[in-house]
Amino acid sequence: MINILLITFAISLIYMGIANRLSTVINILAVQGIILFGVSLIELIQINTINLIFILFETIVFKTIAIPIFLNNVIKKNNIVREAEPFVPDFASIVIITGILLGSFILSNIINVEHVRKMFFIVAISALFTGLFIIISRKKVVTHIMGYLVIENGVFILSLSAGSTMPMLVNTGITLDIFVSVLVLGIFVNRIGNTFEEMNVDHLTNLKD
Amino acid sequence: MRGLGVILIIFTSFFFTGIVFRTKSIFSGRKGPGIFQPMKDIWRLFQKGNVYSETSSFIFRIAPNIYFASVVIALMLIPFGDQKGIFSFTGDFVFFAYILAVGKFFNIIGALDTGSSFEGMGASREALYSLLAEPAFFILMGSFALLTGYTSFYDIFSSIHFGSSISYAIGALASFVFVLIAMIENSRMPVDDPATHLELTMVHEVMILDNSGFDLGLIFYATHLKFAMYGAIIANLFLTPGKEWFYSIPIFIAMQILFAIVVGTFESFMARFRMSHNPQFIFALTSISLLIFLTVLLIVGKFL
Amino acid sequence: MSLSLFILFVTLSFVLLVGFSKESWAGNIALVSVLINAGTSSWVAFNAVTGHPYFEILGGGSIFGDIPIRIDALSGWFILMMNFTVLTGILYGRRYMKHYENKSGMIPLHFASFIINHVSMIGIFCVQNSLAFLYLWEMMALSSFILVIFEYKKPETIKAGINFLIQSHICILLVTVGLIWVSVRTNSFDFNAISVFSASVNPEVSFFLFLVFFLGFAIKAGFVPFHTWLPYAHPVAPSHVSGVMSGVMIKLGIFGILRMLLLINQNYLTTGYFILVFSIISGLYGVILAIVQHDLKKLLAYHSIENIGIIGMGIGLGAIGLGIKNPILAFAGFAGALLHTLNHSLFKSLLFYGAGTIYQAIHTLNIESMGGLIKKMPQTAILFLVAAMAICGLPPFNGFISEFLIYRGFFEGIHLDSLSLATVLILSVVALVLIGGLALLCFTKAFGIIFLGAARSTFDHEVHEAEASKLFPGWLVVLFILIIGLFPQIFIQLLIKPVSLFTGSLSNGFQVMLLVENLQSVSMVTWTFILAIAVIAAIKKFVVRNRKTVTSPTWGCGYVATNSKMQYTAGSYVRGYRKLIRPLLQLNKKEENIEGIFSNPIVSETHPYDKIEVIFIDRPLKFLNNLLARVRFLQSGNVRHYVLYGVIFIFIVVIFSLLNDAVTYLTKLIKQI
Amino acid sequence: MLVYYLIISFLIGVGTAFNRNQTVRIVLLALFMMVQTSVTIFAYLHLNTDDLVYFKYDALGVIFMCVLTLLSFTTIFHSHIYLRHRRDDSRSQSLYFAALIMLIVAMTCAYLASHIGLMWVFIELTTLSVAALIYHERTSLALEATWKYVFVCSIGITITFIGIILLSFGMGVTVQIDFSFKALQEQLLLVNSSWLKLAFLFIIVGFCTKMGLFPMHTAAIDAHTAAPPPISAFISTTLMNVGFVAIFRTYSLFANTAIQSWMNQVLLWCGLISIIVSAAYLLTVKHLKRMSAYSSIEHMGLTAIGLASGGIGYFAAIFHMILHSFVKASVFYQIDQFHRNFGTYMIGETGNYFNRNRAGGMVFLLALVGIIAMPPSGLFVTEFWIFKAMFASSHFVFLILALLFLSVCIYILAKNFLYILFNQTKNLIPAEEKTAASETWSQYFLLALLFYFGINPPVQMIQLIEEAVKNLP
Repeated sequence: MINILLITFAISLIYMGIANRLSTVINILAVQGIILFGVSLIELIQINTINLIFILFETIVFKTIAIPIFLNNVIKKNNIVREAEPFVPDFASIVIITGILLGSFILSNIINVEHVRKMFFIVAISALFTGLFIIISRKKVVTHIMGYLVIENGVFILSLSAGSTMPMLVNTGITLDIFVSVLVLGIFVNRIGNTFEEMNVDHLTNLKD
Repeated sequence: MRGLGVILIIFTSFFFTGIVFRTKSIFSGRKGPGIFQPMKDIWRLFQKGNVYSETSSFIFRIAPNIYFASVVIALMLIPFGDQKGIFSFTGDFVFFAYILAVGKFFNIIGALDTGSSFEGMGASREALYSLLAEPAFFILMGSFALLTGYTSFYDIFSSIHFGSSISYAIGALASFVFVLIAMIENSRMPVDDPATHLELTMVHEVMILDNSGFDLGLIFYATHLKFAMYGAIIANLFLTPGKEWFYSIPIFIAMQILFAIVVGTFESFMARFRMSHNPQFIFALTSISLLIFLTVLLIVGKFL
Repeated sequence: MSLSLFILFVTLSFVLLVGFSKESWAGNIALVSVLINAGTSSWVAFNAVTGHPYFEILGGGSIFGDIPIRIDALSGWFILMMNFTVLTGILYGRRYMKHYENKSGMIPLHFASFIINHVSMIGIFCVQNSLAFLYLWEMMALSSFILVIFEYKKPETIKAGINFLIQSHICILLVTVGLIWVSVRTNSFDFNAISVFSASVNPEVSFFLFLVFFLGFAIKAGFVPFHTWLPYAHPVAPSHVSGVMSGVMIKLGIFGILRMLLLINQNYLTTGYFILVFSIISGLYGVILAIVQHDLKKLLAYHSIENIGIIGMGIGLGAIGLGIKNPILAFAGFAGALLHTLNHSLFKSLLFYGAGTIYQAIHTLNIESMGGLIKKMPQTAILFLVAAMAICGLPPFNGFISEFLIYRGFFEGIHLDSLSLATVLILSVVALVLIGGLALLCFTKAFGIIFLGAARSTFDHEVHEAEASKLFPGWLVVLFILIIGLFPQIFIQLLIKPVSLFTGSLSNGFQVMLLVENLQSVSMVTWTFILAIAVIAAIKKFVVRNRKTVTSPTWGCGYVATNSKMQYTAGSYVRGYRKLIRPLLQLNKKEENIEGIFSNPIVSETHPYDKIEVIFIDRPLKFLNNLLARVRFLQSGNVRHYVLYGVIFIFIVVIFSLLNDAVTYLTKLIKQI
Repeated sequence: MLVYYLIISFLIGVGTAFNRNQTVRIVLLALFMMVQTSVTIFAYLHLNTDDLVYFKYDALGVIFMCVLTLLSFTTIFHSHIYLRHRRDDSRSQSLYFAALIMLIVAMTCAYLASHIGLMWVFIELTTLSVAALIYHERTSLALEATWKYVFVCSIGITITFIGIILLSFGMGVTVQIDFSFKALQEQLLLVNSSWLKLAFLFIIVGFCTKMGLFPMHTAAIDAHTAAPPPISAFISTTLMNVGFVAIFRTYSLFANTAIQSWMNQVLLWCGLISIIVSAAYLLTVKHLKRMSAYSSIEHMGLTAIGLASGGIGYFAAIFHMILHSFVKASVFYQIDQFHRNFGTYMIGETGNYFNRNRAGGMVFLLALVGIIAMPPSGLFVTEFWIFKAMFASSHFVFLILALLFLSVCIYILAKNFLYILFNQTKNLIPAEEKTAASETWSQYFLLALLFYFGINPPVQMIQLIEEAVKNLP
């Protein structure tokens, strides 16, 4: 069951690579949130309700509902053009993401650690690098946030695969941090929208030597 | 008896230059002046009053005195055979060179003091040539020090004894170098032609264009003394020690006269170099004296 | 109250006092402070020189630990020398600075750093704790940097100042490396640890250690090729500062070298040869470049390099003497070096004071535009003449004595040991002679063109002699120059203790007496010389007493309309020489050709530039700059790249460590096979 | 104690955020500083005691806490001057100070956190809170800088988190792992070294964003450029200290494992490249704040090298950070006045500052001495120790290269500062209002501390530092 979920997650990553509409990307993020909820639910079924509530909070409320809505608002507010405007053509990005999947597969085979479930590891790593790839290959500022979120999802899965979790308090702190940082970033996207008429990272290269 | 050398040098200086002129004139088929003519000129100059340039300062007035004094002190250091000079101490030839340098220094700044467009020229040449000539003298003394193991005029000359043939070669070379040094120091042929009348080609003469009367006399006489002094040094090379003084005096005078004649011959058969050639020529002396040094090394057997 | 604490206290209070005082007062306050510090330290130093070394331990707290303060004869000698020059410096400087009052606002800072500079120099001579030593050294560098940039209104001043700062920093770095080396191996900061360490290792290592120190101190001392900061720093500094810098500060380098020579026991013969060769190059190169300089202070700066060379020759000779266990060589060498250190500090500071006086009289340092100053400022001229003759090493002045000692050593050594020694020594003799001759050429030029003849340019203001209080320090120096020149035997006896620190192992009582007698006779001849001059002058006066002396224009060889433009210039004076050494120089010429029969006025300039500077400073810097330019892609301003760097870094490190493991594994495998 | 501190300061922060009255604001700030000071003193008195489960008043934390408290006073003081001259409206002032208080609290907690996860949380919090401050001037440049800083720091902190997870991989137990430093120290001993290496690498690279070390130093530079000068002072002193504390804790965590020498290599390279990069950019930099930022990078590199060299290097590294905080803070405070005097940060368009503002000029002169580590600057001593440590650990090549490039840095710094102070070539318009000399007292105080600590540091500090480094090899 878990594996199916994780594979869907991986597919969502590929889909994200070719999704050339911001709204689709956001939707994919929401979907990933749901998937993560499922995964963590199965993982941590044995433990108490507080933990459950926390997971629910972390995945569904934040990742699936709050953040997508917020990002949609941001996009509407700055009436950003809907295209994702990648530097690289879709085909190339597909190839690259597949390459990332393959690479992480091989990597996990090289490193094989007994008590770390391979599937988790592969998906997590590929999520990390896909997120990085999205950050690097997309023009828009908003897409950077999305890439960041993908990375965060990857980290989430990675921590699941490690099995060991932080104490509840710390976990809450971490989640809050991530959420707040996304908010802050969003706010700054708004600012950027107000300052520069076109939401393009190439405007943000004045500070250099 | 220490003063004997000085007295003799002064004595020879009276006719030394005269002999040179005489030789020249004879070679050029003239009768020429008497050998005391130069001294007569100097005496005439002593009778005269001085003319000073209005640009010049007290430097110009004291320069000749110091020049002359330096030469006097220098010849006090020259030994005579196995007689010490009036002053004799270890490393006195260093003092010898430096005291002459003092004289030169004042000679030069005296020339510059007149602000003349020509005397500076002479001054610059004088400075350059003497600086180029110095090393030769020191290397020579160095090689003597190496040969004899002593470092003062007296000890060196009293302990040079020519044994092997090669040491004679040294003597010959050394005296040759000394002759040339003397020529340069007194700015004679082939470096400078005292008989020239074109300021642009003068070295020593052009420096004293503005000196007159007593000063000029001093300078001239200092030149003669210097000449005689170098003659004395050369003579010392051949005054074999241990001889009584009444043997060595004739040898000395003979050497001096010989030296003077040699100089005269040089001058009459040699043309003055072009100014631009002088430096090479003078520096050649240094290399010759280095050659001497090497030979000495050979003798004392350090080439092992 | 211990000496060091007292001096520190005095310094602190006076620095504060100067900092908050009126500009017109700063100079005098500084003078008082220098007097107190110099007085106390000189007292101790003099005892040390006469054989009663001073020792105290200053608690340096948690950072420095115990700071041993040892004033042995060597330190004593240097302290005495330094105090005198600093004293004359401040005496001169407080007058010199009057011209700048209420113009720059720098004066209190200037004098404060003068005091600090003085004290840190005292400290450097006697503190024997590595960290404290470095600390003081940097204080000295820093304060002298402040002193140098006094006339900050000129851009070249700042440029030279920075140059000076960096080069002295490089110097300190080398010394630091050396001291760290020792303190790591012995883990002690005391200087004695150095000798302990060098005793424990084999001679090659200790020679290398000495080399590190030598290079460090050589930068400060201005040995070629580390001299390049000197010709910039000296000209731009106020004259009393350049006097102190050139007279004393570069001697810190000499002191360092001597100290290390004392501490590090090694194969002295090799060291001697090494230093000797180094010094010969410095001496010759310095004077060779000095002659073509037409900026007076720059000329003097290059002469400092030359004199450092002479001092170095002395040290080298001494080291060789130690190497072949010949007391008289060693004694002559070290005595010559130490005495010349003192002499140079005397006449060089005097020359710089003269330069300063001239500068303030005519507001230029370009020799070509001077001339005939002897009539306007006779006293300055005499002072300058004395110093010039002294620096040429001419009797009856002090320069001759030290050079004579070194000559003595050389000639003594020629017939002693091996072929190599004889050859090296004769070559050094030639070098020393050439240096003397070149110096003569240079200073006849300097004195002749500056002071003699007719004025080469007209100044819009009245040129007049400096006030007495400004000339007084000069005369003070002249007094010492003459004393050393005329009574050398006294000073040689003062030198016995310091020198015997080096030659202590070899018994040298007898040789010392020998040298003393020798110098006695030298002084006798010198006296005779003076007497002779007097006599001749008297005779002349007597002879020409009732003849009329005419004054007329200079004989122009028939040309009557001579003017001051037709005089020989500095450039033309050294032209013949310049043609000879063309290959050694780098002359940046700017020449225009004359067109037409009646051509319009044309300008031709010739700027001598230092060839060694091109090779050792400019080119490497260029290379470094290009190298660094390669790195400047990082700050691209594009946030995507910023993220990437981290990832790439991780990858590279992982790959490298994997490769490393692989290599080690393979090597193991190969070992098994 | 800490819980009260958090609550009170939270309340004060909220108060400042919503209060619009100047006097009330000042009272609140005074109140906060009292709390901050008292908690600092409390921390020093209760050394090595736990608090609030995940916090511990250990020596390292306390040292930097003291520095932070000290600099908070000056920073708040200079922020007031800064805002007064900007004539900002009351609202933005309130936001500014609220964010400042939040930042100070976050940093304090980051110093004291004894749990790696919690430290992570608070470090991220510092990033978020400083963002508001960097963006205070509301210019497009400020916007860009803030965006970069927040984004890069978030990514970096994520990388760190990955590192932590990798650590737990290595431990291989699927049960709950105690991530507090103390517990980790024992657990790490049974982790295989390749995992350790990987984990260390990720964690360090993440924290480099805060400390401003290569490879993640880039965003910090931009942040310095755009932030208000007092905040730049904070960024390059206390905030970098946060990064240093994190790295130091990580280092001492791994120090006893098998990978120590490898770790040293990595840190050495980070440090050396940081120095080289800063030298390279100093050569071309025109912007005064950027220049100071690069010099901070250079000092961070030196500290990293000191840390990696071990021995006395540990001690020297901490000492260096402290002293560097003093001098750099005073420089940035002075830069504020400088900017008011000239209306620009561009070095090329200024000059003759020594005469335009004597007090400030002297600050720059002394600060120059301080930064280039010449006596009486205390940095001279620490650098000496660092070099000694390098020599002792026989990293000769690193030593030579470091010395070389440090000299380059010194040259440039001296050149630019002297240009600012003395250059006469520009004919500049005189400053509209004279800056009061009283504004420079705090800077002189900091410089005096720098110089005094170079000669005779207080015993307590020495003890604290020794305490902090005592269980390192």
